[in-house]
Amino acid sequence: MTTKFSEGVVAESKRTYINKLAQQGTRIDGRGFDDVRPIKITTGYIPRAEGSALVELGETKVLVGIKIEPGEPFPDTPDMGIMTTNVELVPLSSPTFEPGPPTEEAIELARVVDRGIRESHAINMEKLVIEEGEKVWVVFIDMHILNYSGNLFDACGIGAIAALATAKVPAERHGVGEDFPLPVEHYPVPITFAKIGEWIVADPNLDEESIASARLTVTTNEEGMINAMQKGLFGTFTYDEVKKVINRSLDIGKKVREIILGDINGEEN
Amino acid sequence: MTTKFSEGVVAESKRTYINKLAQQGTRIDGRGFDDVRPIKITTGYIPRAEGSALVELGETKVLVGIKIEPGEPFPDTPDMGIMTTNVELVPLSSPTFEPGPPTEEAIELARVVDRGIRESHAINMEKLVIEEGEKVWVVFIDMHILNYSGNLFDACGIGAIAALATAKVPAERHGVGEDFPLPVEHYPVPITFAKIGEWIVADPNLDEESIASARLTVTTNEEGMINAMQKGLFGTFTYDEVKKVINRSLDIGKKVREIILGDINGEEN
Amino acid sequence: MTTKFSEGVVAESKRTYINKLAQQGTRIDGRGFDDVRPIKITTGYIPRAEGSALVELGETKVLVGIKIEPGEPFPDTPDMGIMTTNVELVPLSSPTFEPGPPTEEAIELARVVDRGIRESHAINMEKLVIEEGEKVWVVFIDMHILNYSGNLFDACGIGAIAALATAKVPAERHGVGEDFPLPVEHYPVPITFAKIGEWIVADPNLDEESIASARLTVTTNEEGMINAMQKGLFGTFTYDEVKKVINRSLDIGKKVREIILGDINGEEN
Amino acid sequence: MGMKADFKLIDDNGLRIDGRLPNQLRPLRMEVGVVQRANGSAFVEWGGNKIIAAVYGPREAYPKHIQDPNRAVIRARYNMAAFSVDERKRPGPDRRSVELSKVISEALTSVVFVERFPRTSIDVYIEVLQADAGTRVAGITAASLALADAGIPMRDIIVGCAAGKVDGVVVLDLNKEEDNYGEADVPMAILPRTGEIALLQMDGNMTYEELTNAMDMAIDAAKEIHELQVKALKEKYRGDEHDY
Amino acid sequence: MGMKADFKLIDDNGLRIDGRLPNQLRPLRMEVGVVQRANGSAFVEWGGNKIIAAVYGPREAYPKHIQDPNRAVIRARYNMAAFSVDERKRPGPDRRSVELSKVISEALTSVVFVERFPRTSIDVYIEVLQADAGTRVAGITAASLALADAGIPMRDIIVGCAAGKVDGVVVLDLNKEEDNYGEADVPMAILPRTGEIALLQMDGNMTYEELTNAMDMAIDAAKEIHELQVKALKEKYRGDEHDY
Amino acid sequence: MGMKADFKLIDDNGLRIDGRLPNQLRPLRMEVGVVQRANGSAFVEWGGNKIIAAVYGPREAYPKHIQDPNRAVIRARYNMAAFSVDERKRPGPDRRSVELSKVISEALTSVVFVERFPRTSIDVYIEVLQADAGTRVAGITAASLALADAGIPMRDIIVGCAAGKVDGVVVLDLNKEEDNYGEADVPMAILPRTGEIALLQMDGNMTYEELTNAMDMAIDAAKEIHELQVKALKEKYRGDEHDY
Repeated sequence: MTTKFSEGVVAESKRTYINKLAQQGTRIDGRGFDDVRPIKITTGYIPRAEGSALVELGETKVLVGIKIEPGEPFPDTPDMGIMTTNVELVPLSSPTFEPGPPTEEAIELARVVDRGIRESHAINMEKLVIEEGEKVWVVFIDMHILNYSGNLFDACGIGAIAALATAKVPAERHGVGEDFPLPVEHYPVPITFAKIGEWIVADPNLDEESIASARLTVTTNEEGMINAMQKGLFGTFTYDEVKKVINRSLDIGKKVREIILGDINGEEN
Repeated sequence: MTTKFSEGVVAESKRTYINKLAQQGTRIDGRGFDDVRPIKITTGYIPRAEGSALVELGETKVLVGIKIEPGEPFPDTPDMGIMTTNVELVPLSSPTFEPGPPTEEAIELARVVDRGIRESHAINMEKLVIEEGEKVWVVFIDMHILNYSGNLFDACGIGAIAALATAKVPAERHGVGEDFPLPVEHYPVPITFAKIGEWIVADPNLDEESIASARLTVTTNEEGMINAMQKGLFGTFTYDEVKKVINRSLDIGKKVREIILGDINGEEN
Repeated sequence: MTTKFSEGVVAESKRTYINKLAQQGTRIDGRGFDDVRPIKITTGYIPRAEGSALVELGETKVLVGIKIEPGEPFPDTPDMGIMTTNVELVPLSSPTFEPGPPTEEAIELARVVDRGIRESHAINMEKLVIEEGEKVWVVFIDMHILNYSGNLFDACGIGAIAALATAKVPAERHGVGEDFPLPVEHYPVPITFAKIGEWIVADPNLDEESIASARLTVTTNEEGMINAMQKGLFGTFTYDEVKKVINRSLDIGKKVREIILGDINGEEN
Repeated sequence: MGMKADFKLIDDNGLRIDGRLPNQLRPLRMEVGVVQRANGSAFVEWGGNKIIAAVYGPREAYPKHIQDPNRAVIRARYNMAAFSVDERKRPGPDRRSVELSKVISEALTSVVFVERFPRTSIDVYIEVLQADAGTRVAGITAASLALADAGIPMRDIIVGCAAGKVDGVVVLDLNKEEDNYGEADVPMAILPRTGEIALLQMDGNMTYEELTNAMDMAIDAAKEIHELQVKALKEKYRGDEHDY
Repeated sequence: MGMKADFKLIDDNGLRIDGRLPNQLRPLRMEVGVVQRANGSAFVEWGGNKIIAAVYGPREAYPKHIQDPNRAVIRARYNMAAFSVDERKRPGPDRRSVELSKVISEALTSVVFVERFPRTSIDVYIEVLQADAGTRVAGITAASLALADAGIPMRDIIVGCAAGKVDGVVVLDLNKEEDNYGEADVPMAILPRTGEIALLQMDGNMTYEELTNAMDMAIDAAKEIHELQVKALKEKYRGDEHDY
Repeated sequence: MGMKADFKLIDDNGLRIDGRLPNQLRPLRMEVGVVQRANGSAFVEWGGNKIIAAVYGPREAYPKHIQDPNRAVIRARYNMAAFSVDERKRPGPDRRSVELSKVISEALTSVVFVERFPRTSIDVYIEVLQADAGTRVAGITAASLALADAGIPMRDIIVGCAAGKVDGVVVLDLNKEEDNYGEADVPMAILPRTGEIALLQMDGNMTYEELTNAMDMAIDAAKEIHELQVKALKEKYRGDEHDY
């Protein structure tokens, strides 16, 4: 319950410096408040998986793999596939992560990504039935952190939708028809903001996260709908701040979605 | 293995005081040696459960909930329902309880309550078969401690039988016939005694438990049969003490059973 | 991850003494480099189990029990029985073993014994099918350490094959035909060597293990085939040493196999 | 969210299945001081929810490695009784309760003067005895009452409240059916004095308009809930009998 | 207790299925000093039970937070080998073994002069190699022998013994079938010198008369068992060969 | 080992199913410095294997009881990503990965000057992102590169390599089909400077001749692999761009 994303004491001087930059409208890595770091997406990185995407968001690096296997449906949804989401904060990716069962941070992260995908109905679950009530496709979204340098929410969310959008259902291998693309119908994108002093910046890097008082992730889809929100950390937001953040997330989400779709299609061509 | 019901060092003066009172035939809260604390039973406290009882035994407070669900019988008893008993010593109820998997105290407590109910054949398990060898009713007895102020054995045992006696089998919801009352045929009641110096008192409160050298729980039913016993703590009893305790438990158990049955019937009217 | 077979600091003087003896071609208990300690095997020690063997290797004592029960085959081997191997380093057997889930030492030990048996095809798994794809015999090999005095690999491996070779498949009890002897067709024997200074000795005792720099177990069968190897500890072997150890293991394994077969047959007569 | 109902959640008169108006709270009852062994406690009955919260601390944080030399660590633990839901819940934390415990801990930390109690923990235990949607906001409402009852210095008493969308209508305080078959849920925790937002989650499908309407509703209702909190605290300190 | 047998447990001559009289013990053999690495150990073969116990300590208690500044902590661990029962038992503690470990620990503590070894633990490991009813009383009998073998100062050597009821008859020392199909079992641990009772459990259905008859029987048999304990200890110290 | 293939693993020309000669390695690519947060790291792509290793330390060993006052403790953790294999692997250690972590830790300890860093741990994390047989030897090859990248003083850079037997032929560096349907696998780790063997396992069925032929092959190939290690290290320190 005690591992923290934020990495202990950042020298007070760094805090002062970041705040001073914010007053001048800029950030420690030169970005504007609404600028996300460079995004690089490599889909199909793990051919053995049904879908995969290696996402670099600045120095943060996440590998998302999709496995799709037949399984039993839940009793109350016999006509729907199943989706399950998991994050591994492997200790390889940060000096602050420890081996062991998922921490509360990993669980929160997985659940927020899950909600964005689930609530936007990104995957058409009704098309994942093999035999109603008996056998459906189970979609496993596994997110493996390879370098933690801030803002895992967005890196994971981007990787998940990119991996899903390029995944194939391995029907042939399981003797139930021909392979087909996983039916992805929406493109939810989470954008995370950090409150630093009086300012709120998008896509916080590691230094910014370490001094942020509050965090807000807003997941929006290509129709401009809001599908998920999650506030974190020990500080608060004013209502006005929340409303502005939601608006900003709609704008930034749109740009990030274009990058994702561009990379996916690039891959396909 | 180390959480203790007894709460560490009680001032030596309290020990002296309790012993002095005992010499005079009385107790720290004014009770006689065979007096149990006031009992208040609220059945039906959790309408969403199939049965429930909130029991107050002095300041000790226990909420017992019964869930009844279809399940597979054990291979060696295809013609019987299943009963399972669990205690949660939630940290809400005492500064000495910690979150985590059941401690040895919780396990012992659950098993002693379980034995009383099981060995008295309180529930007619043969009436809990839906389809022999295939599907039977599983009765879950879950005991949630809400305030720990001594003698959980009796509070849990009282709550369990009260909750069971007012439980309904939810056959309708599961499409296997009409709801019917859980077939409860016996009313086992555990009475717990604590040895303090030379004296043995019934229904020990928290202070008494903290200085007791030995504990003995005796569960008896309405036919005067003994169904379960459990000795605890680091001290010993003489054989003579054990025999007297069994006799006292038959008497006190009878009175407590009348309170339970009165409260249950009160509820039903 | 931290329990160690080696038992902390052995007085430097003991190390010096053992090394000095080695220079003279002998060992702390008077053995030659290739001598194993006296072996005593009592098969059928646990009549309630389907097979069992109590093995004494010097003061090291291991009890192996075999349970055989019907179960489902693995999907990819519908026409084969299943074998599973487990070691309990119970704290009864050594001051350095602690209660709890299997340590990495216990897991390594079980897996090395498992590989010897599995890779030599000691058990004819195809004869353990009850109904193809549906029901096969599952063979549980459980090794319970009763006194740890060095070289558990060999004691466990010897006990496992002795217990298997005398086990019966309890078909009758499960209503699937007549009991029959477990079809054991090969007799793999592990021999373990410890490197002490410049010397390499077979069947190290506790003192030798505590100062060994490297360990090598080689499992060979009655046809002179090598079926498993496992190197351990922080030191290294030269290639030449490895080749010599393999050759020695073939020779010593042959002698040990004769002892095992003698004891097994003695039992049967 | 998002299972399909084969019945209407909002009737032709705009009323909800339990007869409420869109912006109406379910019946709500609070009581303080119900767990004798705790430093502070509270009971909240909110619709079909029955939730009890208790506070222990500030006390020396254990195990030691969680101690913070500069502040108290607030550890909230949200837990559901096995019998609190229709299908028996296995005892012990699941992924949902771990997440909720985290966001509730963070929200409570935002109001407590944690820097006054270095190296301690303030343990907040929330037990859901019966669940009927909205347990996290009912839980945080009970938890902040329990903190107040324990005399923990705070800059405000947090209020939890949720709003959402069902059958296309923005509504306050979803009940169980609305939660199962509705289109969105927005649980919030609010500092009534300043209007600050200490907990905010959302799942579903909403336009910006709908979402802000829902948040408006929850923020409005928070005042009403806060009054009940204050009343419950006053009742205890008037020495009234309790009937929990 | 309480499964129904389709055969008689007591025959027309009043004999039991293994030919014993109601108040007769099963064959019982003990040996001391069987685990070389331990400070003390014992092996008990009692009917079909094969049980080994070993003692380590007094040694510094670990982890530290279990240390008691005033006394030794006795930690008994009752454990069944996977192959000790008809259907393979998954390794590791289950609820039954946790409970038995607790009551055995408490019973052993009642005789050891624990106050002489503050901050230490005395670890008592009981391994059931083959189980045949009455394992806890056989286990405690072995454990107290192992404590004696380890030279732990005690005011008495505890004896375990059970009695019960089968087919309506009070009998001593139930075997496996009697335990499965009988009506009651009363495991006890007794201090032979004073007759004090250190462990007492019961499950089944008995009148007061039956129960006291059963306890009488077990207390009587304890003397016999105690003699075997003393003999086993003497044998070891005469330096006899052991054949375990 | 040992499942039966219904196809030939070695064709009539003595070639393997991926077209290799018996003593030919699969394509092998290495890169150093791929995990920014780590003290050292490396990526190895070897056939279809994609494996990343990172080193943290020497740092104060935690928890404290694992500290060794005389040396650093090397803790390697071999872990497979859930999606790295055909059938999804449940996250978390299984028995196989526990064993591999142990033998890899031991092998790496044999080359590091651990006595220079008492009370510390050197944590080596190996993540298998895609698995294609030979992951442990690829993993140790990456791990030793990562140790070098971290500047940990070592007496040699360990090389992992496996050989085995398929269709009766001794071959180098088994691929997945050969591993599944072959007759033996011999994973090794070698100190290229001295030829010492730091890791050695074997499973299957081999004569002494076959086994030594296989080991000869792996030892020979180790030189080739070592050259690639050295090249990867040099590339990093020439400041080349990386394309991982």
